[in-house]
Amino acid sequence: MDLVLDIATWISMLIGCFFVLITGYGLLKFPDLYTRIHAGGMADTLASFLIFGGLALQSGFSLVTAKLFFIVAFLFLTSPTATYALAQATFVAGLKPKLDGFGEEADNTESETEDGAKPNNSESKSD
Amino acid sequence: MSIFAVSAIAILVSVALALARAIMGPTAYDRILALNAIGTKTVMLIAVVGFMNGRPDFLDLAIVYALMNFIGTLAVLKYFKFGTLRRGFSRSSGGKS
Amino acid sequence: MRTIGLILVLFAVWLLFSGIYTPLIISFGIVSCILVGWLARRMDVIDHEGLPLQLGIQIIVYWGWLVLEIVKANLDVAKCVLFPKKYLRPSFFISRITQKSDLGKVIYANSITLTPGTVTVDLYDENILVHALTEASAEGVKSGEMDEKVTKVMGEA
Amino acid sequence: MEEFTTVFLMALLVAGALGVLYVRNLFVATMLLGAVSFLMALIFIILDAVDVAFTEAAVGAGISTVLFLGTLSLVGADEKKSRPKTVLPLLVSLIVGGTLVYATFEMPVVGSADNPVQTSNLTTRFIEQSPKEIGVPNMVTSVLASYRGYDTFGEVTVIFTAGIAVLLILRQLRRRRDEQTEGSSSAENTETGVESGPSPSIHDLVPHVVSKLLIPFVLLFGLYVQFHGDFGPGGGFQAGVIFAAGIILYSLVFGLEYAQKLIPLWAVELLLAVGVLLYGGVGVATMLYGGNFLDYNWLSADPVAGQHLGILLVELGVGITVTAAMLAIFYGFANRNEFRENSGE
Repeated sequence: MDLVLDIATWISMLIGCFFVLITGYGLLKFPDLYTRIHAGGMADTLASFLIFGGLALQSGFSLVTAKLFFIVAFLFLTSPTATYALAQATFVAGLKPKLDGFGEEADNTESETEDGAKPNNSESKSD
Repeated sequence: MSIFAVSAIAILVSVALALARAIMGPTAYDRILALNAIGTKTVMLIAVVGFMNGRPDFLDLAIVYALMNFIGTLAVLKYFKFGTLRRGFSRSSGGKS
Repeated sequence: MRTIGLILVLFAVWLLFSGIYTPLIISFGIVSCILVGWLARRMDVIDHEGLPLQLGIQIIVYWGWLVLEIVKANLDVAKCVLFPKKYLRPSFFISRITQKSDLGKVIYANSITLTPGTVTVDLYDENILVHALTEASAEGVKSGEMDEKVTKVMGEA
Repeated sequence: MEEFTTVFLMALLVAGALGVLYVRNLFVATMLLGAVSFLMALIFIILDAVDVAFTEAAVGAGISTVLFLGTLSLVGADEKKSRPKTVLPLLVSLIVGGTLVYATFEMPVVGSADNPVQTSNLTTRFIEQSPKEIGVPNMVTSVLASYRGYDTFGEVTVIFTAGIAVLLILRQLRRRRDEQTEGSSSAENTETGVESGPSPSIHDLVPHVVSKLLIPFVLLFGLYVQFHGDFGPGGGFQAGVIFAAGIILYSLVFGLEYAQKLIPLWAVELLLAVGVLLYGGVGVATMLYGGNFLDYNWLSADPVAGQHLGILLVELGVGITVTAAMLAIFYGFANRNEFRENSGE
């Protein structure tokens, strides 16, 4: 039984480590801020889930497990919020993303977003 | 070599990569992002080290880190957006006028 | 009413955290919970958003589904990081959202952000501005599956 | 393994510190300092100094970043052009640094058995006697609050003084600001009222709603740390910072005026004093019972129970003062900033 748990911990945490490393690598490698946000956000989701899951397997059923669960829940609540605040602030600051995506569709939406964001942007400046 | 040690090293390497991004920039937002990522990884690292040393009461610390990371990021972004810490995100008093 | 609910939830959390069940510490816990409840009441953070008990069991089912999505999306992004030339196709697009309440909108926006490959950049009125890393992840949001699920959880379908 | 981690972290620390030095934008420097603080606390953790790491995490990485930002919004984020560099400062720092490095060669090896820390009478005495004398599992707390109660009292006084100083310096400006904006902002506040609640701007919905959910738990966590300082890492200092952080989060998200309505400035001033008075009062009480200043044994018939009670009250005093001081400093800077904004308009 212990062996099974240990192996599960190993697998879970190794995969978690893999994703953590990918996160760091992505943070360095991606071309612009918007894409880096994706990379940075990864560490908060699956990687934390796997690593804390692995730890929870080791701790057995105790209050420690509850605390681990709270940390994961806390991360799941705060990390997208921080990411959103970051992305939104970036957008308001007017940083242009590098798009080499869907051709004309991307151009379309981009002009649309500018229409949508401009008035609000000026509103926030005025008060 | 336990799995904890392996993961600790992996997370450390990742922290180093994120720190490189924080120092390189180029924009301030990149640095905030990197800082936030460092914070999250630190939370994981603390938990892992706590288990490595057999002292799971380190988890309280991990929670404090997660909390401070969140508040710090919000404060930085707010400063950037409005140039002041006074106003709420809601901008409720005066935003409507 | 909700204040009492909050105090009870807080106390449960306290018991889970504390692990020390002497009368002294438990009474400190009760005092702390009441103090926090009182402060929270003064802060006016206790309402259907601050303590969303009305979501009930459905939100847990939704989280289960969300975790699966996250796993899938993570693999996607990992591919992207390793072979950016082949997969990386960043795009910006606006999607409509169908939730009416603020809480529903926030849950949806955060779900999009939590799923790697898509990040909510802006949320205003009925629109949500999303930055997607790949075509596949963009399609995932555009298809509206997640949107439907959140609306259902919120009971606004 | 442990050595590798420590060395690795040290290298990162140096890299971060050099980054702080070379960055011209003070704002970026502040953020890098936050990262350095995170790394520093990690080193403390690896050295098994949990309480120190706790403080570093709460104060260094969290609150001080916020306070630095408050200062920066006051003075601007661009570093002034420095004067042409002279050789003398470099020489001095090189000599001092070199001496310190040389001194470390004489230092005993960390963790070795013949280390003076290990062989000192005081250490063995604390380790052997403190469970019997104080009966608190966390030895750091018993040393901090009981054996070295005087020192901690001094620390609390320092924090108290800092809070008072900030209030005194910024009060003058605050008063002027109040007169200035009496008509406009406060009238509007009463109109909106706390009861009706702040309505979130459409763009900031996400942080708003999530913070609403989190704040009670943050506050509760602060209190949890306060009351469990006897058993695990934590205590008054950390708890005060965390509790203040909860209020600051509220202020960040909802706006300073709401936070000031929740805990008005007069209450902060009062609490600032109450904490120190509580600490000192315990000391005086022990004297009245016939013991020395801060000799908790006299608080109760059973010395151990007395110690327990004394530590509890003292820690509470520390927590209250720290919370109030953090809030006072935060209010001071955030308010002052508003003043400048108004006068600029």
